[in-house]
Amino acid sequence: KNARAATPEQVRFDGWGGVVSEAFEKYAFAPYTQKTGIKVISGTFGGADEYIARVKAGQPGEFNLAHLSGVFDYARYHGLELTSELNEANIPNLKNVIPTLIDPLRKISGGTLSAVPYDYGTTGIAYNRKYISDDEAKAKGAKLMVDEAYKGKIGGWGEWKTRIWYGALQSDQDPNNIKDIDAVWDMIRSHRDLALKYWSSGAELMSLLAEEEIYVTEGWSGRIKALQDQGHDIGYLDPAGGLGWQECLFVLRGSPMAACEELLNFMLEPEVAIAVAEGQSYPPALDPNKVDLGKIIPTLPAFDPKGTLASLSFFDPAYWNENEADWSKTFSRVQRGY
Amino acid sequence: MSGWSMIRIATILVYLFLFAPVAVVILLAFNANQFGGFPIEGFSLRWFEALWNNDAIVRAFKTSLLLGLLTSAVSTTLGTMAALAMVRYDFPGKRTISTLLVAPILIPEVVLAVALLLFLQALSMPKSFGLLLMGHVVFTLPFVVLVVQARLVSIRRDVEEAAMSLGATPVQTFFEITLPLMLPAVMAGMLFSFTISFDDITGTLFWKPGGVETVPTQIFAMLRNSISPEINALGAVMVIFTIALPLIAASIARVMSARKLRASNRKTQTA
Amino acid sequence: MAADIAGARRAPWMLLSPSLATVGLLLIIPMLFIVVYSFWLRTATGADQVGFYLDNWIEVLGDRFYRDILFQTFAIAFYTTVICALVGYIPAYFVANTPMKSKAFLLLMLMLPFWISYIIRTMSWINILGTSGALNTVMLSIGIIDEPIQMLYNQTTVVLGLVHYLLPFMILNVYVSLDGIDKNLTEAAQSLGCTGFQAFREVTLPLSLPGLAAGSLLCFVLAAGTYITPIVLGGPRDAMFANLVFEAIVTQLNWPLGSALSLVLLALLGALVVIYTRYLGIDQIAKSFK
Amino acid sequence: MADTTNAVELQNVVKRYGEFTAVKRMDLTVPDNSFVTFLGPSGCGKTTTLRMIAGLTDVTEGDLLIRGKRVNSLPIHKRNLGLVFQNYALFPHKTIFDNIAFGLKYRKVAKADIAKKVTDALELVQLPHVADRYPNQLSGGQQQRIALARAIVIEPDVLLLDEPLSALDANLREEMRVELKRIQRELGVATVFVTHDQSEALAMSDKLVVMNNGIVEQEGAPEDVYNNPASAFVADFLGHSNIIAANLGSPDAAFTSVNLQSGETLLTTAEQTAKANGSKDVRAVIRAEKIELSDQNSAKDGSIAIPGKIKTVDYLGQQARYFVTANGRDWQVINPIDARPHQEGADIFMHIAARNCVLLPGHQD
Amino acid sequence: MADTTNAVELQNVVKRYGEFTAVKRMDLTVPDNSFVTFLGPSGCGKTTTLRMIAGLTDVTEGDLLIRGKRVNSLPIHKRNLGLVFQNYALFPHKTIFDNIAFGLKYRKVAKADIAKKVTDALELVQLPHVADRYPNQLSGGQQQRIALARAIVIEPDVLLLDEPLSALDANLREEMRVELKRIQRELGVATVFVTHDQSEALAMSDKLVVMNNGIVEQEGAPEDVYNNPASAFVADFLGHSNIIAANLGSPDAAFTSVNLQSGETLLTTAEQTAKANGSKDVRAVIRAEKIELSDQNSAKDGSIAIPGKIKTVDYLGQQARYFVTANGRDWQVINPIDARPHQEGADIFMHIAARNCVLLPGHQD
Ligand SMILES: Nc1ncnc2c1ncn2[C@@H]1O[C@H](COP(=O)(O)OP(=O)(O)OP(=O)(O)O)[C@@H](O)[C@H]1O
Ligand SMILES: Nc1ncnc2c1ncn2[C@@H]1O[C@H](COP(=O)(O)OP(=O)(O)OP(=O)(O)O)[C@@H](O)[C@H]1O
Ligand SMILES: NCCCCNCCCN
Ligand SMILES: [Mg+2]
Ligand SMILES: [Mg+2]
Repeated sequence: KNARAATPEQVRFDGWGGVVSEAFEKYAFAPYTQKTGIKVISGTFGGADEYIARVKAGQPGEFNLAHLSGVFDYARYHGLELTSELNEANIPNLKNVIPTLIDPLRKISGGTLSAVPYDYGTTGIAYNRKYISDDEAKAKGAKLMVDEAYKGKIGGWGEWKTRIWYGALQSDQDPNNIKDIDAVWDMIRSHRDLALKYWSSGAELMSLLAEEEIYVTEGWSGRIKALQDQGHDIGYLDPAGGLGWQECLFVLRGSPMAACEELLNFMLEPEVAIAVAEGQSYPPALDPNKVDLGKIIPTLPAFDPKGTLASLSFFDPAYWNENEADWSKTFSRVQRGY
Repeated sequence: MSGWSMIRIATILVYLFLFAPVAVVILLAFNANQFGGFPIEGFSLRWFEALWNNDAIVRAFKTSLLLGLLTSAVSTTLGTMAALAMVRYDFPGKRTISTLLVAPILIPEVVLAVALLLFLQALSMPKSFGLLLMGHVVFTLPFVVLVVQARLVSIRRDVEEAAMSLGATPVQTFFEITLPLMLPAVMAGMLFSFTISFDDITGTLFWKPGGVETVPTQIFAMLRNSISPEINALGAVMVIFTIALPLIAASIARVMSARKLRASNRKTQTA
Repeated sequence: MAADIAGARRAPWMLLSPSLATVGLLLIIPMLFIVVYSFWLRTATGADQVGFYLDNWIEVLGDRFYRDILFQTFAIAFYTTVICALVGYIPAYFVANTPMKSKAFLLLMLMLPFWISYIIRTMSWINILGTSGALNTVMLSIGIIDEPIQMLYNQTTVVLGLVHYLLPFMILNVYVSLDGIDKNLTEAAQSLGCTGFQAFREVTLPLSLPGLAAGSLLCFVLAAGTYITPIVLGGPRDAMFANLVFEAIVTQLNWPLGSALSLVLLALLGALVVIYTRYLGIDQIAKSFK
Repeated sequence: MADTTNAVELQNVVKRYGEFTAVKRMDLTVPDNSFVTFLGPSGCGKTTTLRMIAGLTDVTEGDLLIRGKRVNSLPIHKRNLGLVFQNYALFPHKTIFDNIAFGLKYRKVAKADIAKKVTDALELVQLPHVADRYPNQLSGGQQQRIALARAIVIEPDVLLLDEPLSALDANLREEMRVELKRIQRELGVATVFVTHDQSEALAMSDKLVVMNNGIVEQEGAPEDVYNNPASAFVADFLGHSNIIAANLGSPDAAFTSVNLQSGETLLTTAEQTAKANGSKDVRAVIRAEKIELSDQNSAKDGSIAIPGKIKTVDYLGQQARYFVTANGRDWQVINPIDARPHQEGADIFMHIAARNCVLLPGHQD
Repeated sequence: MADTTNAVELQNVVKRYGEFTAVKRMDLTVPDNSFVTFLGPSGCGKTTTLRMIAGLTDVTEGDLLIRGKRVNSLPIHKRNLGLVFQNYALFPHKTIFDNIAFGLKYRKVAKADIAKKVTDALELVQLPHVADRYPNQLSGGQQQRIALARAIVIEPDVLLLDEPLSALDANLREEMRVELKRIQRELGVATVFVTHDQSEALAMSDKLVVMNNGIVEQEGAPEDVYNNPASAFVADFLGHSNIIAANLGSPDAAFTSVNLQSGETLLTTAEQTAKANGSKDVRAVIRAEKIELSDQNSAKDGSIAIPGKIKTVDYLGQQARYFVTANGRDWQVINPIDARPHQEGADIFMHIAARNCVLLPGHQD
């Protein structure tokens, strides 16, 4: 049945396009192929959801590696029995990775790993300094996004998890332990009515802020950094209980493990990981205590020089997965005015 | 003002409306900033240079072009045949088939995409460029069928009959008489299928085999990290080509015919 | 009616078989999977629960939420179609009555926007209509307005984006039909006392109906099936039915529900096509030609 | 095997359009090498019959034979026909040259020969200079001639011509008719010709088929049909006839008297009397152009003079048509004009020779 | 202000299609209430002229006046014209009823009246039962009649008819012609009529316009034009003429002798002789139907008999056409058939009366 199982001559890698895949191709895949003779077929996707739908509709072994988002997705793949078991002995560079990023993965898949963490970032609050001062942002925190004063100038990511997370923060609850979900929905409704736009991609997020269509939104740390670098006066704030996330290199069940493991190890080589990180403006998952990350990485937003990521909160995969079916569907309605 | 000049003005306005986003994209392709919006702050060719050096986009562009051309060739052929059957013959079940031929655009593409993959899964058939092509053919087919049908009904039957009475087989009659007379519709069908294929995202995302990217999927994947104006530059290059090629061709033709005319004038003068 | 009497029985089927095979193999059979799927259930992990459950159908048919969105979708598709027809007819008419040489060029120009990827094209409206977009910039600078007008992210911009996307389809369809009309007929109408416009209404317009109908059908169906335009140009609430299908299938990985939803959309649009073939379709129109 | 000397044969052919029967029962033969003309009122089924022969319209019932073979379902392009459509059906997107060359191309004629043949055909229809034009740049009559040229140039087995000369002026029409006849003889091609011009039909045909209402009323040699119409319809349709109910008197040595309902008595020949089959109840048919008008009664043996008054005169160039009132009845008379036509209101004598008084049964139709 | 008794007037009108001049210089009047017929060979510019009057084709040069007003750029719908197109131009998407009702609707006729008028019009063209059909369900002649009905029903100021009867059989055509004439008289509508049927032209017209090659060759009352053709073209085009170069002899008391190049001598009248203006160099025009054939020489005073041999005979129903060879020259003769036509090969005398020998100047065209 493994009609499309990768032969040892090639593995398939899917990831985000643009600068990320350029960096991957140039610093990882090409040298890897040169070294091992194994070709890396590189594909792209527009989002994690779309990718999982394609995997589900695909055939066993068709997809091998992917640059996936967050711990939550790792849990989803595990739930769909798509996880594999990495032989960590073949990935010596894993030792350089921040342990706090590895542990949640291990916990989900019962001790073994199906992925290696690769980069991380935060989804904080981005605001236009022309209209909103740093002080005001700091004072209002997540509630800045439900401030009537900015009606019509507010944005937000149209993704249910992020919306609920911020809804929880705005209703003063712990996102990983919501007591009053109705209060969260109400907050989401308030935000919906004040918002001009739910954005759906980094490109949109950047253009909305850059063109001053909106003054405040939550945003991905790397994208905001890119805006700041282009000279836009955008402030960025990780509020109390700020939302962190990581991205990992995931190996799907049915893949040629040895070849994949070798590729993962190769990609965790510091120079490779750093080059990719600089390309996408998100810090690598490498532990700054063990590896010299150079000059640029430490300037990236969300970068934790301690390598513990203690100040950040992550989606609790068990908690969110348990509510996924219900909440994602409810959000779909709430978004449309129900 | 005469009715005709009002129509002309209205037409110009509609074309301007159609071109507005194109113009914006082209302007931004020359913008030095990645996010500038208006007013544009600096002029630069860096995105064109970047485009030139961006193998991935260039490769995706070639794939899209090939896919679009093949799709339009196959789809226009099949669609024209089907339209011919629908208009020129009476047979049982015509209405059902008519609906069936339009069905591909009635189903949300993502559903069609998944459904087809499920079918392949059941057959254990790998994805391939051929599948992608046929997928595009399926959902461009209705465009061709509809537009060709609409034209075909107004083509007089008796000229076809005349051709056959002169010994042309139905097939020859089609190529000599019917096809030329419905050429505008066939060209329209080709344009439709080409552009729809060239522009498709959802179906392509699901059907493309490993390593194959089209311009839209490439762009879609780039969205997370903000689209690079290289894409704008690509659009600009294509638009300029599209406008320039026919103009160049026309002016070459004009020069040629002028030369021929002059030559023949000379001949008559000396004669 | 049939020219090739011997082949008259077989000929249509030979002509149709490639299309029918393609549609049958790549659409009908796959859609049977979707029909089957609509009776399954989604499990907590996103896997599928095989069986025969009516839950999805009960939810889809019984819940006002879906009905409302469906209504809104059809309303948007309807506005889009009407605007496309009104706005598209004039250039189609112009092109049809233009000398041969410029005709080809004008038609080619219609396809120009398609070189710019759909997403980019749609997003570029932000550069035109946005608060710092071209339109506001111009209006500010010539003093028509004092501060930027908020034009984006509502149902109107969704329709605008759709009109922009679908207009070429309408124009081309109408053009193709207009181009085939015998000029003698409008002359005859005028000789009987019609003004140019009345002759248009009595002769040209009805004889171009095949193209107008085909174009309208395309516009309506494509508009009703769209999901990217509302995401890019709509406000938080603006959604169309295809967004729900997309979300069910892709975001929620709830294929059974997505299947049921898409079958509903298919049934409704299919009904529209049946009406089209019956009252506006080729059979109806072909009667008066030949 | 059927009679192979017939190029075309229709046996009990019926054509229905939905509920409407356009051709009711058509029995008809087109002998090899012959020139057959269909004549009949507008809408009687001429075009429909032609189209069935051509294979453009399905035969609802009955058999259609070409050279003795049933061809009901033989596709048109295999029938080697030359066809001129009532409305020309030129290819609008092809030049006149290409229109005419079309059939030759499919007969694998060499390029050079095609050019020659097309040029000849254009000469034939007197349009040598229009080769490069498009059909819409020609006048109606010019288009019709091109349609004729296109059908003739392929030298078909059967030539089907649906009013191919209707848009031409009399002179040109006559020339074309001569050419057509010459071609038909030279090629020995069986030809079916539809026309509304009776003199054309009479002058050209080997066989005349008079149709009415989807059936054949009479067929035969032109003179036969003209002189011995089988029905009042034919009598009236071919030329103008005065048809009057009458009683047959007792036969004389040479002539029989015919007592018209209107009171006058005419004479007729023994040959005609025989047609009455002993019945007294007949109709007398007297052609308008067989009545001689003159100021004086100059009736000779075997001829009768009826006095009357001229009611109206129509000037027709070489002829004039008169309506003459006699005994309260209007007679139609067509006479050549000698010096000048007779005047309205003039008293006049209508001379009718016995041989010009044709009889029909009394209540035939 | 121009002469208002003219419904239509063309002054030096020219029409060019690119390099081709379809109408060279057209001077023409259509008097109020008159019936004017255009006659001319195929492609001579009849349709083009009609279309210019209708306002369907731009006038390249010159002035077009309707009721004395220059209307070169008046839109067609303001001209209140009834127009029958050579190719009918029925609306394919409308029923026959709606086709005919069309013009009435735009004249704000009440619904009930429309129904009545359309029904009447259908009766008039003898197609009362086709109201609900579509044009493509009618035969050619039926479509043509509908086109006629559609143009007539609106009772226009000017009726422009481009071969409106060409697809009809002789009888129907005659009836239509009578109806048409009646309507024209009743409405007093100026009518321009294009036909290829000479007897139609001669019978119907108040004024006949013979065109050739984009110009008017002759216009006038039908009999005038027929009897006194102004040019060889007209003489030959209207009917069939034998046109022979000749020398005028010295005038006799009553007649003048005309010495034909072929050797024979004819007689002509003083009236004709006057036309020669003293020149001896003339052409003699003798109409084919004005030559009387008979077995014997029965020449009377003022008539000449030329002996000849019948070369061919065409049977035309009531008439026959003969080619008679005399002195090595072929004469065309059309004679009514009495009992039976003269036979091929027969020796015969051609009798030509002096009044039938029309003279034209020697080198006019
Ligand atoms: N669009 C055109 N371009 C060039 N020549 C044309 C065009 N239309 C007509 N002509 C030419 O103009 C001349 C006059 O045409 P017109 O239709 O007036 O002739 P007509 O007298 O009506 O002839 P017919 O009796 O055959 O209908 C013809 O020689 C024709 O070939
Ligand atoms: N498609 C159709 N549906 C219904 N009736 C039709 C159709 N086509 C022709 N007819 C009818 O069939 C009859 C015969 O038509 P046909 O065209 O054979 O007449 P025709 O003898 O050629 O007449 P014409 O001399 O006027 O051309 C007519 O009464 C016509 O109205
Ligand atoms: N759902 C958790 C947040 C994941 C954010 N990833 C967005 C892409 C930028 N790396
Ligand atoms: Mg006919
Ligand atoms: Mg004409």
